[in-house]
Amino acid sequence: MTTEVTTQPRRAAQASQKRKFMIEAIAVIAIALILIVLMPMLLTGFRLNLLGRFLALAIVALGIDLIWGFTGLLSLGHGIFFALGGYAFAMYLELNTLGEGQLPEFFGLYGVTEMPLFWQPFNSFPFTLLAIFLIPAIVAGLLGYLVFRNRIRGVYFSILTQAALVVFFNFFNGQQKLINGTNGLKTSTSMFMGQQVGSDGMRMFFYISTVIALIAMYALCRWLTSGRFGRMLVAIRDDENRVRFSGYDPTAYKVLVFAVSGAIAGVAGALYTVQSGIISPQVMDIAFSIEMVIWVAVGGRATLVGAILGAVLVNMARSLLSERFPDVWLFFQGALFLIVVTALPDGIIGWGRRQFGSAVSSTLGLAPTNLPYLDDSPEPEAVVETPEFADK
Amino acid sequence: MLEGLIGGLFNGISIGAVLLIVALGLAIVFGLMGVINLAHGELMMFGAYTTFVVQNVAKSMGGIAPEIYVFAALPLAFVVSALLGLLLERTVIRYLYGRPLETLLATWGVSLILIQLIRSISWPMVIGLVIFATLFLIGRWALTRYTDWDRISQWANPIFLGLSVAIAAVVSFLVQSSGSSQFVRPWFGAQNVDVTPPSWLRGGVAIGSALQFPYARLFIIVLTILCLVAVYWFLNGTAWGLRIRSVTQNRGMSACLGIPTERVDALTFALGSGLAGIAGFAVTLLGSVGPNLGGNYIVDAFMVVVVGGVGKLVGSIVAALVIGIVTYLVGSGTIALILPPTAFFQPAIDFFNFFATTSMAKVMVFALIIAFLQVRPAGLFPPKGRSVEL
Amino acid sequence: MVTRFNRRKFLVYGSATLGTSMLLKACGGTTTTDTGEADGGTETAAADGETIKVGILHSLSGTMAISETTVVDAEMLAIKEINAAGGVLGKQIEAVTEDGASDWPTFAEKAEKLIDQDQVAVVFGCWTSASRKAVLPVFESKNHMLWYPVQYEGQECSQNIFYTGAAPNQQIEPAVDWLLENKSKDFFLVGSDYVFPRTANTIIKEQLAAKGGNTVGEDYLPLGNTEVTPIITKIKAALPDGGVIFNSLNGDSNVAFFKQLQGAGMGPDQYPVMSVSVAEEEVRQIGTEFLTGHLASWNYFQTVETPENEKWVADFKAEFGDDRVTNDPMEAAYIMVYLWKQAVEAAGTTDIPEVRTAAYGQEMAAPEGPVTMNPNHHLSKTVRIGEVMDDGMFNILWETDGPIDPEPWNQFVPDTIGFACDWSDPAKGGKFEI
Amino acid sequence: MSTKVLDIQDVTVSFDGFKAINHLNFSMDEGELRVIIGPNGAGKTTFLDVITGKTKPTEGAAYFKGQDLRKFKEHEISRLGIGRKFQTPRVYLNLTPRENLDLSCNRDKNVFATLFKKAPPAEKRTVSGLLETIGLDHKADIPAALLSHGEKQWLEIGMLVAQSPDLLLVDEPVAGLTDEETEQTGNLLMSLAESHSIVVIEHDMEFVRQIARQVTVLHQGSVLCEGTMDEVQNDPKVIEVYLGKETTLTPEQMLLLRIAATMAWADDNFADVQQEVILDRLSRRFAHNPDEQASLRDDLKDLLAKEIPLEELVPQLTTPAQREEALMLSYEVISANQINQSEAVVYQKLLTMLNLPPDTVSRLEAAAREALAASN
Repeated sequence: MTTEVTTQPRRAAQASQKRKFMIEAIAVIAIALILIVLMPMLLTGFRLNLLGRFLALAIVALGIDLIWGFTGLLSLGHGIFFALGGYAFAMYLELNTLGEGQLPEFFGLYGVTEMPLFWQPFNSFPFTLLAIFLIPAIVAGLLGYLVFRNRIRGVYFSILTQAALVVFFNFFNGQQKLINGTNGLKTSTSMFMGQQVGSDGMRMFFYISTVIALIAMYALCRWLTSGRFGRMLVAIRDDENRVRFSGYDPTAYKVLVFAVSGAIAGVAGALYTVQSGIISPQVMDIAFSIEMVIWVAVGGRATLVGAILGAVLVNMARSLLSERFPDVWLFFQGALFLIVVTALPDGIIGWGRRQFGSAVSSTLGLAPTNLPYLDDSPEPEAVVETPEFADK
Repeated sequence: MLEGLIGGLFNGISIGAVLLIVALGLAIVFGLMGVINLAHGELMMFGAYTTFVVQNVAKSMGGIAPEIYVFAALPLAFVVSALLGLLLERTVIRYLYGRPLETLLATWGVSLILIQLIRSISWPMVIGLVIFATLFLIGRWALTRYTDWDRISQWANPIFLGLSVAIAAVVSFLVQSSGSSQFVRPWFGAQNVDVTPPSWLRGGVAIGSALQFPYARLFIIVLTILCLVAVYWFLNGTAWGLRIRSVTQNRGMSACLGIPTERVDALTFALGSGLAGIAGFAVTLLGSVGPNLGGNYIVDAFMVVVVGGVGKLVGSIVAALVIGIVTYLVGSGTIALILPPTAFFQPAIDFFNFFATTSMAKVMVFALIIAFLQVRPAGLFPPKGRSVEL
Repeated sequence: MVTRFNRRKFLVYGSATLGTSMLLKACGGTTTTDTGEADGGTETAAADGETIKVGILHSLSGTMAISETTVVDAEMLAIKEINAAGGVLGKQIEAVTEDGASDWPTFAEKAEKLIDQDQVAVVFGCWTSASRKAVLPVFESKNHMLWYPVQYEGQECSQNIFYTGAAPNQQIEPAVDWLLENKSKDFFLVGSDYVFPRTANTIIKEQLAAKGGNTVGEDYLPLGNTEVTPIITKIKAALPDGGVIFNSLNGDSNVAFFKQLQGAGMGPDQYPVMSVSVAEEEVRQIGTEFLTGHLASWNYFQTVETPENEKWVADFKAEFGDDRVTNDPMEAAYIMVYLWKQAVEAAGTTDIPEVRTAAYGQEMAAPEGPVTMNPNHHLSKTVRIGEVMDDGMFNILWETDGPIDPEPWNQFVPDTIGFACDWSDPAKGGKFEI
Repeated sequence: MSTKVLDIQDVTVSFDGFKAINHLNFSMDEGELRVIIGPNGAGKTTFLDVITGKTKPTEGAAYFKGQDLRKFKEHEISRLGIGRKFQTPRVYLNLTPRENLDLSCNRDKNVFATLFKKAPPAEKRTVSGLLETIGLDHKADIPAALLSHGEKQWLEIGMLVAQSPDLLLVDEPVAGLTDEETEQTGNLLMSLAESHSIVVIEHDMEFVRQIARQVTVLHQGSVLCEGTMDEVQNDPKVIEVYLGKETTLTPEQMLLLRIAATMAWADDNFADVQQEVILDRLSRRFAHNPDEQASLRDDLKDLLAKEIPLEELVPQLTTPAQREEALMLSYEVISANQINQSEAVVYQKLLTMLNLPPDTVSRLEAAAREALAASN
């Protein structure tokens, strides 16, 4: 870490900030245009659909980045929120396809003759739209409140979210009669706005929706992480006690940011579901939720672009690698975890910044960036502390 | 009624004993070193596969060997897993001390590699690995000795790594395509393998008319107790145990006092891993042995550690037994049976019957754990003192 | 053509420096694949038209890999044999294998890839019902064809799938009848917590109710769970004096279940277990010590005495090693390749609609005995009940006189009584009232 | 009588039976600057924990301006007007000093206010002013992780002031600072004391002397005595506590022991005979009767440290006598068994670092050889 002291006056810094914002906005719009206009021309339907799914996964990566990269809470349970969003949308589609008074087909298999109560509201599209955000947010908020209230954090939080994931998996998997258990809900033959979800037109629609949602979520996260609130998140990550003794209640902040992160995952789940054609308890597999974390780590935590980049790249690699060498994928993925943790803690973005950062920013006329992802505990005293509740 | 009670207690304890023996190594590694070892399950798997290999050797020897192979398998499972753990600690974990979240991710990566390793390990692959290791290590050694290593390490390291991998991969590929099918076949493959306990562990001792305690369960309970005693003795009665405890308390001070902390770390991790090996051996008596063996146990084991509180063995013991008994009572529907079948209790009975399947019992147990943590956020036996309170 | 060269180079470098080049390839791949060229990575793909590509879609990794890899072996053996005998329509068959990774959305993704990108003529694949249900919409929306080799719960009859495993009336129902007659009237149902056991048990309960048996209890274990103590307690409480345990557990749980059943002192004389997911391969993994005397119901056992079976078992062992065994899903997978080949040859083309029509009525002398493809896309098959012997093989206790016709819509479940399926008649289709 | 700003009434805090604070009574007036001293484990930090709500008293109560602090959570106590600086500097490393101060300065600490409201210009001015006060205006926009230890300490004090509390609790503000920085910190605290009530916990007696008007001495969880610095220093109870009989080892002994042990470890082989020499010489040197010698030997034996770099140890030897002693002991240790290559190298290093005249060295070496011969 080089100490690059910038002594420039504040005004220049502000100008640089403004300019940075402009450049960023232009870049986002340019990328959106490339994704929406150029990609469909370049890619086959199959590949475009894949890209759409990856972008949906990139949205969940944004959520993970918010809670982990910025706030320092490693959630291994985002599969829950992803699934909740997916199920909410799939339930609506299932009902939307049916005629008046009909029941979804699978109910017949288990001898259910009356629609369970909780299915009823999903007849309404506005409700579903809200539910995609709100149900994951509420579940996350509640879980977060119960956990954070007791100052359970660090690895304890991770383990508990993982356990919650297992529980939700068991619940969804076991409740055949309510939500079709292991089989999950299919969406590709369902109707949406008068068209089949799996049809080419609808796919294009969902692809574009995903791009737009991604940009919207990016903007949301950008807004959250800049300004005082964002600094607060970083402060909580750096030193929660200090935050508390400065008069803030970190629990409220953490609950809010966890809920937002859950809602983002819910949106991702809904968009992923319609593009992959099925939502099943499998998305609450332990491995899947840990993978989400590694996307963020590969891209570079605490950088929103990194989260998106990581999600898309890792999934692309997975898709292609497992097509060609199915055996190798696990080795590759395992190695990825190791490399990111040991050799590339700042991910691709951090590495890129270190290599080319100054060159890029000087071309763009920006102040040099010097923001390595500093370790949670760079102080030698803090390194020996016991991990859990311990905090000297 | 009494029989039911004893039976229930025994079954709960036997579930708890399995949880405990699985969680024991985890509790040591987590409690003493602050390392979240998600590869613990895979270390168990290696213990189980060691048992499988020992069993096959015993079977081929014939005679009395298949009846007593467990006594060879047990220490070997310990040793194999401990060595693997040692390797893991030396190559990965030691760079990550004090960063539990990083250890969590890294060990998850390790677990993926281990799972795929056990699936696809074969002679060509072993040859490849050995070639890689030799080339890389010898090359590095030669370079460091005869060149100005510091100057060239920047570019030489990756090149050397790439070169060794490439040569190893090519050789391994050539062997793969030229060898006889028997030779190139994976050793274990993706299938589950069959580990059969010796006949004396297969039956059960009958008590009364309706009760039978399976020998395998009794054996595991005894094994768990022995492990506990051994661990307790090791930590509290030996010089190395003292060192481990002192490093846990204060690493910096211990180092100043001449305790080789690195060796202590390696030893502790190896001990935890070895216990995973023993747990792996134990579960072969009950369940299947396959590449995915570890994943079935790891989350439950972590729950035990969390509920028990970090760094206290007694916490883990109590937590494992309580979780075991609750799981059993809920899962087998005993609670619903105990309640008197009157109208007053009917809602409660319906409620418990809803949870009286193995899947739903897990849901219930987790809800209880969350509720418990509201009261005791630091577990049953939280470490006390100024330094640990927020 | 530039892209071809790059692809090659990538393969070479790929093995050396996996990390980065894979990522590069990923980027390269996505932008160039729409040339529609062969993507199988094999030599023969070069000259288009000389081979017929077929897709093999099973889990090569994940929990289901254990079972599904054996089926892949059987399919590859059939393809190899067909190729050695001159191929189909004078062309060699080229298999494109994809890994479903035990993950249902991945199955759907890979199915789409096989159809759109590799342009395969047919897909052989899937094991779990969930994976089949996941790919079903893909095959239906693209009007493509899947051959599915595993016994399943029925209640489905898609125009785009051919089912070569047993429907419930070709496995579960005869087994229940046989048990009622020969063992006991009291049944405890144990299954893994997913769709096949749940549906199978629904059928069994209806059947028992109709035929005078009792369902004394049922319980489900999460996939992969090995703690079966609570279930064993429940069985003991529900069947204090013995009775039949009808077992549709899958994979790992079976091992734990049988090991601990024996530990609890519940032997086959008092508590015979009838399994519908335990075949020769599983017997090996569980250990014969725990299984001897227990029962299984299948259409095929390795011990079936037909000349076709003797030849097949010998060929299989020659190919994959002496210690390998054959079982029902493998046999179903093996014959489905042949049945498809027959249909293609009868149709004279690989075009899906023609092949589909030509498949109806195709007969074959299979290892399990004669089989016939019905217009309801299921096979007529012989049903057998076997008892596990010390050597891990099955002693066939009973078998039907001839092949039983399949009933995809179950005739015990109230919702589907009186329904059938016939795709040869457009008026009838997938579900019509008789 | 005016309300006390802080009033601790008969507070006890016990961890598993161990009483970190034992029936402590303490009070201070508005505007007072109070220094609390006491040996390690006296309960100083726990005392602050009780005030800030980090630890709840097992018995007794703490009042801030008449409000019972037991009823509040940490962040609420902070909002009441109590600010705390930790022992090690606790600042947000990934934020810049400006952002650090901005967060502390924020008046409305509610989640949604933080999210939606912009910082008012008045707060921005306060932050700029503070940056100047703590001398970090030229480093205001780099991550705080890049600041020096002293700068971090100052930043944390700045954050404390930004909160504009009525009572400041400052835990060891000058630990690890240079003399100059220490003095500046003292001045800073003095100037703050004009408008705030302050409690300072400190070890550094020089520093205490600089700032203290009123001193409280804690020992084993209760107040030992209170008074001005001079009163306290001459109080026999305090002397006893500070020079207490419990610890038999002095820093000087420790230093010698460590140097000797490092020499013995030089060849990675700590021979028994080397240990014998160290224990023998040191116990005889520092204890006078056989009983004391034996007990000292036991104490020493547990402390044979492995290789602490000589670079850290040697500069701590202040007097020539100590240096000579260290040299002689080291020579004895390495000559106790065969001197080998690596031991010789380390010994040469020690020699250069000690920088003793050559004739002294040879004299000491001779003496050492004699001593060894005598003991054999």
